[in-house]
Amino acid sequence: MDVALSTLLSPIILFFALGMGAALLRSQMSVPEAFAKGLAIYLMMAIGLKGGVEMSKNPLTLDVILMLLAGVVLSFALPLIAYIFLRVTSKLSQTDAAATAAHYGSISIVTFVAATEAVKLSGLDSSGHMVAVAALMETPAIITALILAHRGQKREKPVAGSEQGELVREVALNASIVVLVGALIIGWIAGEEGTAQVSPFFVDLFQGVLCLFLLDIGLSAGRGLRQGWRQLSVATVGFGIYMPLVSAILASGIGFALGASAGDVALLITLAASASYIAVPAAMRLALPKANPSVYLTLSLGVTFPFNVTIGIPIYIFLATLVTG
Amino acid sequence: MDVALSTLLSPIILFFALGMGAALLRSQMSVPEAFAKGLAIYLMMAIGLKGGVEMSKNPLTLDVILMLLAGVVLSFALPLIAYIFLRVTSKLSQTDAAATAAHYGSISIVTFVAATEAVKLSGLDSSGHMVAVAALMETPAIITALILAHRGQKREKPVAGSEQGELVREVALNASIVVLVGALIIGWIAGEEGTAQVSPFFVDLFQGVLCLFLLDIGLSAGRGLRQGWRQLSVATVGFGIYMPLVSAILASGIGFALGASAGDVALLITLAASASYIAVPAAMRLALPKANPSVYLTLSLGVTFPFNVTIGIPIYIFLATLVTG
Amino acid sequence: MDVALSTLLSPIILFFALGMGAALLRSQMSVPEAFAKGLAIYLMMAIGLKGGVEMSKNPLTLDVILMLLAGVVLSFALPLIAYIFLRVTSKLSQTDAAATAAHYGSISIVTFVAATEAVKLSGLDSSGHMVAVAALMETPAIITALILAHRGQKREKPVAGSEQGELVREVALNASIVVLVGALIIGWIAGEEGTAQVSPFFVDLFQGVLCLFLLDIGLSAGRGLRQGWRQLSVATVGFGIYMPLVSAILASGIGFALGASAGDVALLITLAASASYIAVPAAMRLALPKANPSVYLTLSLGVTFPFNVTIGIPIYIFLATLVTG
Amino acid sequence: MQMHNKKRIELIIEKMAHKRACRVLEAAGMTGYTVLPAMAGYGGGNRWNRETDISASRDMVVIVSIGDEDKIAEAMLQISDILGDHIGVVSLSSVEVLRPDRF
Amino acid sequence: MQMHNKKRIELIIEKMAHKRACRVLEAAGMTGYTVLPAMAGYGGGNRWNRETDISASRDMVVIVSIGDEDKIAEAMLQISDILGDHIGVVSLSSVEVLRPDRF
Amino acid sequence: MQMHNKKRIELIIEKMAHKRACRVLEAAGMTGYTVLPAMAGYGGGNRWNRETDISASRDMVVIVSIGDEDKIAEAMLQISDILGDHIGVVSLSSVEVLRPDRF
Ligand SMILES: Nc1ncnc2c1ncn2[C@@H]1O[C@H](COP(=O)(O)O)[C@@H](O)[C@H]1O
Ligand SMILES: Nc1ncnc2c1ncn2[C@@H]1O[C@H](COP(=O)(O)O)[C@@H](O)[C@H]1O
Ligand SMILES: Nc1ncnc2c1ncn2[C@@H]1O[C@H](COP(=O)(O)O)[C@@H](O)[C@H]1O
Ligand code: NA
Ligand code: NA
Ligand code: NA
Repeated sequence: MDVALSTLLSPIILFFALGMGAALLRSQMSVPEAFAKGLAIYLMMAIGLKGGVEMSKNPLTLDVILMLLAGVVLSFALPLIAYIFLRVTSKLSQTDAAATAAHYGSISIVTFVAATEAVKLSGLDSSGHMVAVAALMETPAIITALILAHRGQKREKPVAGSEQGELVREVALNASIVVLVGALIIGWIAGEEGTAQVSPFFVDLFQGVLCLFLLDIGLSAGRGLRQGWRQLSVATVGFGIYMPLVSAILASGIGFALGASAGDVALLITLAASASYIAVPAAMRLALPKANPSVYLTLSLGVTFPFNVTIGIPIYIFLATLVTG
Repeated sequence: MDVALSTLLSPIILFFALGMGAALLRSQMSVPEAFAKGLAIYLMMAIGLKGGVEMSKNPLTLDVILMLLAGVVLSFALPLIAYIFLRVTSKLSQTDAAATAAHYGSISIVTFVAATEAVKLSGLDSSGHMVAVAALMETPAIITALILAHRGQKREKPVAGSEQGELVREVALNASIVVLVGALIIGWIAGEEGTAQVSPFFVDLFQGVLCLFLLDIGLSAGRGLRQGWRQLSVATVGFGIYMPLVSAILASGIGFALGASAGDVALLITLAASASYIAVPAAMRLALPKANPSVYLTLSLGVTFPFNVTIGIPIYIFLATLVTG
Repeated sequence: MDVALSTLLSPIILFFALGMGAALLRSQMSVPEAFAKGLAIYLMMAIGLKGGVEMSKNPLTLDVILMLLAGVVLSFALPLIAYIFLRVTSKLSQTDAAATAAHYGSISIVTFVAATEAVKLSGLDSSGHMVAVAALMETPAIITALILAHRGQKREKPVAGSEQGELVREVALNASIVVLVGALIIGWIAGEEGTAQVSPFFVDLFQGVLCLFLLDIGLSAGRGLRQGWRQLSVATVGFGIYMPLVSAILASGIGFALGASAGDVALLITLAASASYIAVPAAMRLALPKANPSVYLTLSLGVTFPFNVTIGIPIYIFLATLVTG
Repeated sequence: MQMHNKKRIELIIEKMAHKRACRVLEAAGMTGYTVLPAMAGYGGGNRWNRETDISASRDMVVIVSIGDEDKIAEAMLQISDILGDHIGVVSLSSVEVLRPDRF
Repeated sequence: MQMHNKKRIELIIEKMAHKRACRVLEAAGMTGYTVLPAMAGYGGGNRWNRETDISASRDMVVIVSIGDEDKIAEAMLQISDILGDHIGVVSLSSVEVLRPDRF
Repeated sequence: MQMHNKKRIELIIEKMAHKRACRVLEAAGMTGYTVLPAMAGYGGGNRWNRETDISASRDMVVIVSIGDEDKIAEAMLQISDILGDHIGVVSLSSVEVLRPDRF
């Protein structure tokens, strides 16, 4: 398949592979944390602005609202499925399984971007409001996971020092949601003309910055794997591969029901199949401090992310063309 | 007013609002300090280079020198006015009032940049040497403030560990002066042709980087307000609004006397009306360690800066067109 | 000489001078470490990609392989010469001399980039595979230096906590080698077409980012000089000037023997003449912790680097045109 | 120079949870504390490193607070509660300070 | 393993002023110190945080210096002078070291 | 609140060499440690500063580890060996902890 190959050989994926390889070979190189976080903010601003400008070109239809709803429903539902799989096939504790499940209901924005590029390469079109879908899918999964983690346990008194609304604020106003949604609205208000002056920065540089960022993600994923693989059983690693496919099939069904365009369905599938490795791990440290971060981080960043950006995305695009056929 | 609206709806201001809103809603998001400082250096290099290239196109006339002088005089004089207002209307101590006054005599380079864009949007022209005026206005205010702070007090022995010339070096060679003046001279020497190869970086990206930087300034301003508003009385907050206007009227008079162009006068007014929140606070920690940073930082960044970039600048441009007829 | 002057007045060198001047005047300004390291990674990615794309245009000939070999041989041999000079002329200990010698066998990638620009300005052409030569020359010098440092000493038992292969990994997989070689291969695979989308970031911005980076290098060099010059004798400083010329003459000979193009020979000479100040100092802290970093860092960054980018490079280009006549 | 006895509490705790500990210290009436970022660490057989974990979810900080013995005793109870849920280590030592009225 | 008694001084002070304190330590004959950046803190009812203050003018650092009791006593006098003007907390504790001749 | 006596080791050491020290601590059976980045420092007449040294080759870190007296004694021997080659300072102090079984 042509798209699959040119995806695999794009500089973006190659830099990811470089980072992962360097980490597995135990190179000490690293992208400074402050710099990588700055790039992440840039990427989210750019994604949000682009989505907002696209949305400003078309009116908000019922179809768009249904697509947003579909994303929310998927994010709520997927952790339940993930949790059941994990509890049945692996030996993870209730807390660990719930925490891991949260990651698979939520999304990875870098995977989303990689899919957007691949969709464009395949000659398909996608809409700006898919960025809003991505933002909306970030958090519902966390709620499901918390319910699962506390199921059948008597209500504990809150940890000393917890504050009213602390978790909600941390989760609902985390950097990626604030920047994505904020930039989306700004792009929507300012429109194509209003953002023309900032497009050399936010549009022209986007792909290049992504290369640098993925070098860093590759390093993180590789180091995570090297340090955490001992914590993973075969059943858990298997989950990191088949769970995205399960989510993809579910999302294909919804995409088919909605009658959306092939490009949009491909992105919805990708969002469903992707797993969070920035926002959700941070939330889990607050909400489920007893869960083991080595398990869920290694799985989502070390197993699922590489699977998605290499093999997964071409499959998801293929699935999308099939159901929108 | 058209300019006012398109200023308010430009992505730059919208990102500032996004940052401020996120901070007020107590989002935990932040732009890493090292990244934001790196962007600040980029912005000052870009501003300096642009000013220098503009200056290289025209000879240095008496008018230019008079404008530079006017800036220095304003920076020396404004803290005196600010100090009197503060002492008469608020309950700030001599030291706090002097430290705050220093901020209002000095300038905010981001406000200056926002004004440059607004001036351009209004169809007016401004000159490159206004960047030099900005750089020259950074420090004289600090000297006035130190005299005010020590007035009537017997000369104390220096703090243990202070070093000869320490303050002068810290103030006269602070990052923004070094980079602004340095880049200005480099732009002047290299000229349009010599800087052509670096203009994709320093010219094309400028507006976009400014968006990212203002997101961070918005976060800082919002957090400052949330944490520091209790330290501010009504009289002090009022000062943060009317002092810029007082400075603006004074600068309009000088602009009228100099017979400068409308664009240049608008920038001079903006410089006078803006208050420092990077260079001067740092200098005050060394020179007047007893002054309370919550007061002056909250006031200049949380009150005056937002006022200037939204309502102030359109007023200043209007004032400038008025006095230049 | 025209090239010499336009090199000296290019914004890149002027920003280096600005940084150096500010540091010598004891300005407190600094580019945050995390930001500067991020820029360094960007620069190495850009250099590697460009080299790889160039290489993808021509087949790998025997000439190229001979040039790579020449680089390796030079990197192995130069520390021996440097060591002898240092031991004969200066009072440096065996360990300090060996550690310093390692720096002069290895290379400075920023000097290489400055030379690439100067070569282009001189109307000469250089090849993409010179980037590979640069990468290959980074480490052999370290091996020679270690042999020199341990010569005649009975084999010590390793430092407590040292790990098998630690040094090799640190050195052979350091950031600059990983990124340079990795990006080179990526550029080679993706080719001109595959990298078109990332070229606004990696090609158009390169010169501008270099300005910012050299401002930082200037600050480092100036501070190093100010703090470390007391540790340097006249003999050592002299070494920092004549050693590059000695290396240059040797490399000219090899360039002549290889019959390479003038541009490539100029770059080979520059690589030989340049001294490392990032990769090798870090390696020396692990491998020869008893050596004094003030000596080798001050010398390579404070003396040899400024000499090379101002006076050295024009000489090396002249030498190259001479021997390729 | 007259020195006065105080206690120094040193709390090594997850960055994500450090605000909880800070609130506890404030509630116990400690007059101040300082938070230092850690760069790396080891515990329970696992290593973590700031530069290698992009989610930063394993980052730790060290909170240092100097104050009166009895106020610290109050804070300790609640801190042991936080540490039941979160990862962390708390230790107490004796120090001398210059200006006892500051604490 | 033979250990020797020394004193450890821990000075929490504004970043902007830390060089003053460092000079004092050097002048008092302390043979070394190490400066750690703080990330956040609380004192006098106010909180500060490195990430939220672009001017960095409220940043604090922690200076740790280990040395002889009598040299530290000398430094303490001047440090109390600095702390009269600047914000900060100084504390002293007893430690044991390996190589007494280093200090 | 019942407190238990432990020892706190504080090792100021070069960043480049800190992994060696960490391995020693692990090998000696210490159950944990935390590494803090230093920002600047002074020793042997030389100053260093993180922001001014692009090679970062003079950066120092501070390693804090709390544990049993006898395990620390074991670690000390090897650490004194590391410190023979590298730059650094090690100090030991007495602390009290809450949960003795963690160490
Ligand atoms: N005994 C200790 N001394 C110092 N730091 C520790 C200690 N135990 C744990 N830590 C720190 O706390 C983190 C989590 O430890 P643990 O609770 O053992 O998983 C480690 O990565 C260290 O940063
Ligand atoms: N008792 C204390 N323990 C630790 N750090 C403190 C203490 N008091 C003050 N600090 C630090 O010093 C800064 C200024 O405190 P203050 O002088 O009380 O305004 C605070 O933000 C803290 O970082
Ligand atoms: N007595 C000390 N107390 C605290 N830190 C020290 C001390 N001596 C040395 N250091 C630290 O160790 C580094 C190297 O010291 P030295 O081995 O004396 O060259 C210094 O730059 C400081 O960061
Ligand atoms: Na998902
Ligand atoms: Na002003
Ligand atoms: Na060389």
